[in-house]
Amino acid sequence: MSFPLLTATAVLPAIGAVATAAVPAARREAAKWLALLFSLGTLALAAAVLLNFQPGGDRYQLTESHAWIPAFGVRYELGVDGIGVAMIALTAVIVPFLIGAGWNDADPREGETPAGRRWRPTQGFFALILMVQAMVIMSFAATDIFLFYIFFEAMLIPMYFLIGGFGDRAGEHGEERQSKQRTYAAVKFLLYNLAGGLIMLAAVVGLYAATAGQLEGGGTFSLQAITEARAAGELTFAQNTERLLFLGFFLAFAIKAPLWPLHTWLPNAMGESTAPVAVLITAVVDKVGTFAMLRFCLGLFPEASVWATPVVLALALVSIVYGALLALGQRDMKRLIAYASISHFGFIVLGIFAMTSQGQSGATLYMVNHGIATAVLMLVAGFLISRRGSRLIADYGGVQKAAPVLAGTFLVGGLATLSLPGTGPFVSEFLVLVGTYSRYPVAGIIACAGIVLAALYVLILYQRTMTGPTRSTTERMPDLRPRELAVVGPLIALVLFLGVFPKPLTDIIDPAVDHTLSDVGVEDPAPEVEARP
Amino acid sequence: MSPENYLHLAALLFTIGACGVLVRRNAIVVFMCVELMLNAGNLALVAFSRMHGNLDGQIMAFFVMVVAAAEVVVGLAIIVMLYRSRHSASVDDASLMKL
Amino acid sequence: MSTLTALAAETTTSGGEAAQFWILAPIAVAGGLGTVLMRRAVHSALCLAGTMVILALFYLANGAYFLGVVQIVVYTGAVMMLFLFVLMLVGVSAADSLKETLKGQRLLAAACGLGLGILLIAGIGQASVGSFTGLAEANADGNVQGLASLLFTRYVVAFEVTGVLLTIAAVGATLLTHRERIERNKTQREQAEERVRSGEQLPPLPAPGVYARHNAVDIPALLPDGRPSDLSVNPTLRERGQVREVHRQALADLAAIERRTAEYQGRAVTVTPPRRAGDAAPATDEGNDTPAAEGGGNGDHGDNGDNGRDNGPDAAGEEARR
Amino acid sequence: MESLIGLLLAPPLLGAAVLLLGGRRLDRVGHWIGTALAATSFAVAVVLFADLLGRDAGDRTLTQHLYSWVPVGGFQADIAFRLDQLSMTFVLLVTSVGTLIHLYSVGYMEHDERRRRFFGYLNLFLAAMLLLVLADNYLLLYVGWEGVGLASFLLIGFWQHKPSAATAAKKAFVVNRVGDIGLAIAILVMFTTFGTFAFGEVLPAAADGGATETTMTLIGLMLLLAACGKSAQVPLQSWLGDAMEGPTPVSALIHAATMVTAGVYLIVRSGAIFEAAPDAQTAVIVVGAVTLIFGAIVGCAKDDIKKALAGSTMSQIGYMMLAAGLGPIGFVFAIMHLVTHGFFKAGLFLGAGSVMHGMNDEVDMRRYGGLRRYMPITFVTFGLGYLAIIGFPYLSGFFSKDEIIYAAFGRGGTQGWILGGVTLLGAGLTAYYMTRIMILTFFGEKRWQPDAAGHEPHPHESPRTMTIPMIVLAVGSVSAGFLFNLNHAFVDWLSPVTGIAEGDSPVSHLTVSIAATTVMLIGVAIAWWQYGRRPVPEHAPTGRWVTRAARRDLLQDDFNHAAFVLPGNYLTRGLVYVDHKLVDGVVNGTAAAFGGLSGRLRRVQNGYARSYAVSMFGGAALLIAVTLLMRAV
Repeated sequence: MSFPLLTATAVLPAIGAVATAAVPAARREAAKWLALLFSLGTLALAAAVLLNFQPGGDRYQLTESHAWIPAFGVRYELGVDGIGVAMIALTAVIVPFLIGAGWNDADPREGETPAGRRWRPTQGFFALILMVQAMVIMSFAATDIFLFYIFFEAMLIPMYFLIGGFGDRAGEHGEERQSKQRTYAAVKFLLYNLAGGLIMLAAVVGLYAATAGQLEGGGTFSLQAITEARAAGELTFAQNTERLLFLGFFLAFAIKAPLWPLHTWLPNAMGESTAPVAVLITAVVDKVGTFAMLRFCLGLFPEASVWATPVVLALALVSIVYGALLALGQRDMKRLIAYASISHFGFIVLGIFAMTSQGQSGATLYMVNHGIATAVLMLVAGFLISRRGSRLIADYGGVQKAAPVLAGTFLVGGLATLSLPGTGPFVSEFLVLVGTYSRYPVAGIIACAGIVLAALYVLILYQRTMTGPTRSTTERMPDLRPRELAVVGPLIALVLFLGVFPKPLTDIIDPAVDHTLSDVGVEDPAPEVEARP
Repeated sequence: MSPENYLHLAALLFTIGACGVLVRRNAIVVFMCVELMLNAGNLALVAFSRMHGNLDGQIMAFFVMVVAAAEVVVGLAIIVMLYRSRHSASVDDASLMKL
Repeated sequence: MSTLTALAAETTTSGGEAAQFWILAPIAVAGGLGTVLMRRAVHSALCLAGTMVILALFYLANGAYFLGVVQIVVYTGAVMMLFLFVLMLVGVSAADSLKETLKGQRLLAAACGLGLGILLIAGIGQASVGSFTGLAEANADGNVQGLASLLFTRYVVAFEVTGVLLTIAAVGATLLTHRERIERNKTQREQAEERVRSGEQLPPLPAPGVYARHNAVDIPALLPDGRPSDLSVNPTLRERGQVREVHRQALADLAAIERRTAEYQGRAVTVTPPRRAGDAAPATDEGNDTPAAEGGGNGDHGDNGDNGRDNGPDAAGEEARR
Repeated sequence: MESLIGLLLAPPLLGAAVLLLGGRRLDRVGHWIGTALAATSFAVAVVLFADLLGRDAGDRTLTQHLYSWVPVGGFQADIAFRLDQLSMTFVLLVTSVGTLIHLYSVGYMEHDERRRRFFGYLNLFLAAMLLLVLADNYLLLYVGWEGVGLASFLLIGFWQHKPSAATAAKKAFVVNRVGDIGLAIAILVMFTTFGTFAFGEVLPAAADGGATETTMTLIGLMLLLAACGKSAQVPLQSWLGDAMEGPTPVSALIHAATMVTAGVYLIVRSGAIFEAAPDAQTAVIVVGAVTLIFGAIVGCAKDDIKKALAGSTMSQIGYMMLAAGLGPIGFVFAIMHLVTHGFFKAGLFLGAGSVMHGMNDEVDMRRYGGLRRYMPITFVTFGLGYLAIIGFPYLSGFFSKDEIIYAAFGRGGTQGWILGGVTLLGAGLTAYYMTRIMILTFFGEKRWQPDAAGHEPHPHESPRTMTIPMIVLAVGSVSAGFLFNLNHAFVDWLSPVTGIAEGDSPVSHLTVSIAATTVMLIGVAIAWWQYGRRPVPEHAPTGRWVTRAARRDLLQDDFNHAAFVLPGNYLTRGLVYVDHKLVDGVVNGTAAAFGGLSGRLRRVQNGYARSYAVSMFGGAALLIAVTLLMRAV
């Protein structure tokens, strides 16, 4: 029995959450440092996971398995493949920066006096973020479907409070209206995801029933057990059963991801919450959806996945183009970034369901890169918003003159978002395109439209906010503070590094993708002409 | 004389009691109507006992009585409490069950 | 009684039992209806008691001697008396208005009752209710012995549990009705200070009765201007609508005294016979019920109470000035 | 020697990093750091050039494999460089002109407080451009391709406080992106077809003819689309004119000498693919010919000196594209014209910058006039560039352009005559608009106007840092063509890479030269007739519809606006509405329906115990009814 590394990685932030929440109201700063410390500890553990993972080794590594609810075959089973490692690493990397970025976001506002000794918004904010992190890591590590489901759903609760409880300061519409919209966004987020989760629960139960009827040892929720049983022919699903179960899982993930037309909660949620929370949503929590498509939808229901591919690809393409077009039409910069994310999630889903190794590796890389790139853009946007107190693009202009570093980081974030070569997202986007084109040429070409539209919405955003003559409101805008620079700088370095040298990641991801593809039983299409070297 | 007569009578009394519960507003009267319903049930049990020729029905009726007695004790105590705090024994003095 | 028991003991039903049933059953039904329809709770309780006694007879007729006796002793004797005690404790609104306040409640209740009755009777009709087997065999060792042997063998657990239930009920009832004193009693000084601070009623409440001609507690005292003081009667009586009106003659006497005094002192007559709410009604016992029965009793008295309270501080103030 | 290739890239990359991240501390020396690093790169290029010259003609391809970049399954992208004669030519052009323009910028940007950043961007551009021409595979080329686009974006929008500059920068990037899609799709098709996108594998495979012609045509057309975007060819030409909002050194380096010619590089580099796709080749020729005339017409009508020169650039690149489309007959001459054009157009732009420098940044040529006496060096260098571009005999333009015209005739048949005619017409137009610029700027009377702030211009010669690059470039403009044609040096140098072919031209070299010179003289004469004889009106005459359209860039923006921007705006707005009302509306509607329903149902819960009792009894009755019914059934 070796050290349960994965459990430790997931539990440490949870402990951190409890510890942070327990800090007395007056010791706000201590709570922040404590949260940062725990998130850095998690980062260290995640690094240990990364180092202990052998790319060429078993499919699932660092596994842990204990009986949990024997009556229903529920086990506490953890294990990571290359994809899971990448996602855990992403989560562990992002969260410390979010804590740094949101350092003062949840402090009591000017004029607000603490309502009592128990009133501790700062502590709550950081505790909730750490809680979400713990649950997300658990979802990435769980190989028992029931275990996964629990954390998949449970993370809604802290997210709900993060969205509904903490917003930008002094918006353009006044505090009351903003709080109303925030509540609306939080409820919408919760309802959407709960609806998806309930459908998934039905599918989870259905899956158990299907396995219980066929396997000798009774029903099981273990991903590995089911995959192996299917491979050995001990377990077969009727065609309709498999399709229904697939739809149940897929719908939940498509809401979380989010895929058109189930996307409308994302702009609200990202628009109303503070920038770090918005990043948490799009960069970390939503990734559970696409990750789960790759791991569960494809792993459990290969035939149904192939059956659903045309529709899913169509939805992904619509998401790409539709999200980008809507991003163009936004007046609120956070909503713009949210719609851009919808477009990017379209790319990720496209890559997953293209069923090629390039597509799926690209999609996995895309999840990582999109997380980091959006974090840069969104966090800088958050810094900008905190200076002016407005999310409307039209309220800015000429920031570049007053705050060149802020503008520069914003531009880098934007360029990464539009997948400029040299930044991480380019590699992943191109891999997705290659993977898609080699099997579905038309889809690949339509997806290319996303490239141009991305350039349009990013550059229009940059032009309207950063360039032009300075205004009275932006004239004296302070440039990035050291804390903010310390948050954005490493993220930018990471984006550039992954753009120039993504090999360490692809080496980890590749074998996992190959396993997934062999689960589904497809191979990469061979080139038409054998090139002579 | 067939058991049906007793059963019909029990049914009739039960229905009357039920209507009373629904119609009356004085908590005590409502309570009395509940008692009437219980008694109707007891009558049916006793009749069944005779019908089947064993005493289980009577045992059941006995338990009903005991429980009814307990219920009366607690119920009346509650009514007294209610009256003390609200100065009324009307069951719909206020829509108390609504938040 | 012995004939009845003898009848019931037979395995076949006799014509006597049928006669008994057809005589008593309508009375039982009438009692049930009375319970529901009587306006006064006391009457309802009496009707119910009657029904219960008849049911006890039916128990006896059905060979349930023990239950029959228990029904009379415990149910009719103890439980119904408990009801009556509580009624005396609580029953201020002695009569229930039969006016329905909830929209459609009566209709729904009727529909429910009718539906339930029809269904029950249909159910009985559908069930294969045979004839009586008779309890001769079961009651061979005596009804009480038979019950006891069952109760202490097969149903012993349930019996013990009901015992526990009864104990809990008794303790619960004591607990519910017992008022826990959370804070210490107020001292007289504190009470006095509180009363002054609230400024509602500083002096003692006025005593009932008019000019010592009556000392009955149900007659309100008259204020200097001739109006009856509501503070002078017990509020419970007022709630019940059992307050006696001041007799017209007394008021006329008062007015006459005032007039004579005025004439004697040689000043203008200021006091006119005061108007009263109850002027039109005869001041008799029967008449006292009327306002309460109209359902507006509470409200009317409440208004009067307010007047009285309004007068209170004035009077107190005057007294203080003197 | 191979390891030196990476060293070409390193200095400008380092420079960009240091200058952009260095902060204010480097403000005082930043420009010199940038220039020195560019010069270092040039020095490395010269060393490598000498090394290549020392090798056999067939052994002049150096490759350097740095590391594996994106290895995913069959998809193997490497960071690898390839230095052959073609890339070497570009490297020399880019580093030499680049260094000169760095030097020029030291003077030109002297008063700009953000000069350090400007040099950072310039270095970034150099690095990206070198990456573009040194890449060993299409994907790495794509990195450079977008990299120069980024640098171009940053430099066009360098004066960000001007909304017009910011808009122009955005426009350039977006239009370029449209072209970039072409390159992306071309790579996708290549990978699907050949399983690779390295030059060394794709090009031989394309030459083998393994793939269908449709595939090759698709690749070719997509590469052409990319080239159109980068090289401002019709239909993606609209950004170049606006790009003149950038500082003039930028216009000289990026939008005249180097970046915009990347399209030509791409097509020449992919020669094997186009050889296998004749239809795509024809498309290249058509695009080149159309742009040649289009740019020239625009150049004739503009009063803004930089925009007139931008039109000229488009037109000249049209020449190169046309030549590149002709296949091996034209490849070498396309590149030769590219290099000579790089020299003289850069010189012309620097001259224009020098003029603007002296004239308070005035760009309207109608407010110049008679400047030759105030700026003698500028006048001479600009004049030499002018002579070179119009193809004055034995100056560089003469050689390269005549060869292209000759190759165009060599296409043979009707096509040959048409193309020959178009190229000749282009030569005439070039002479016309260049003469017009020359006369308006340096001859005639003073038409100076005070600027917006009321300052009278005091034209003066520019500082040494600016004149030296101009002189060097003028020398290059004059001598390059002659040197290249000495012993067919340039043809021999390049042909091992690009191949060479002789067309069956219906006309001789001499005829072409005479015809071209004649047409050129006619153009000059007409321009002198219009502008040299009488004073130039201060405000442009309304002119005929052609002139008016040409002033508006032949309505290209109006077309784009009507065809893409407006529908796009409506589409976007419509979709926002749809998203809010329809997609979200369905959800909100469902929510509202449930809310309404529960609002109704809530009334049932009125809080009266007796109402609840009714429902309980009703429920009980219902249960009994159901039980009875079940039994009855």
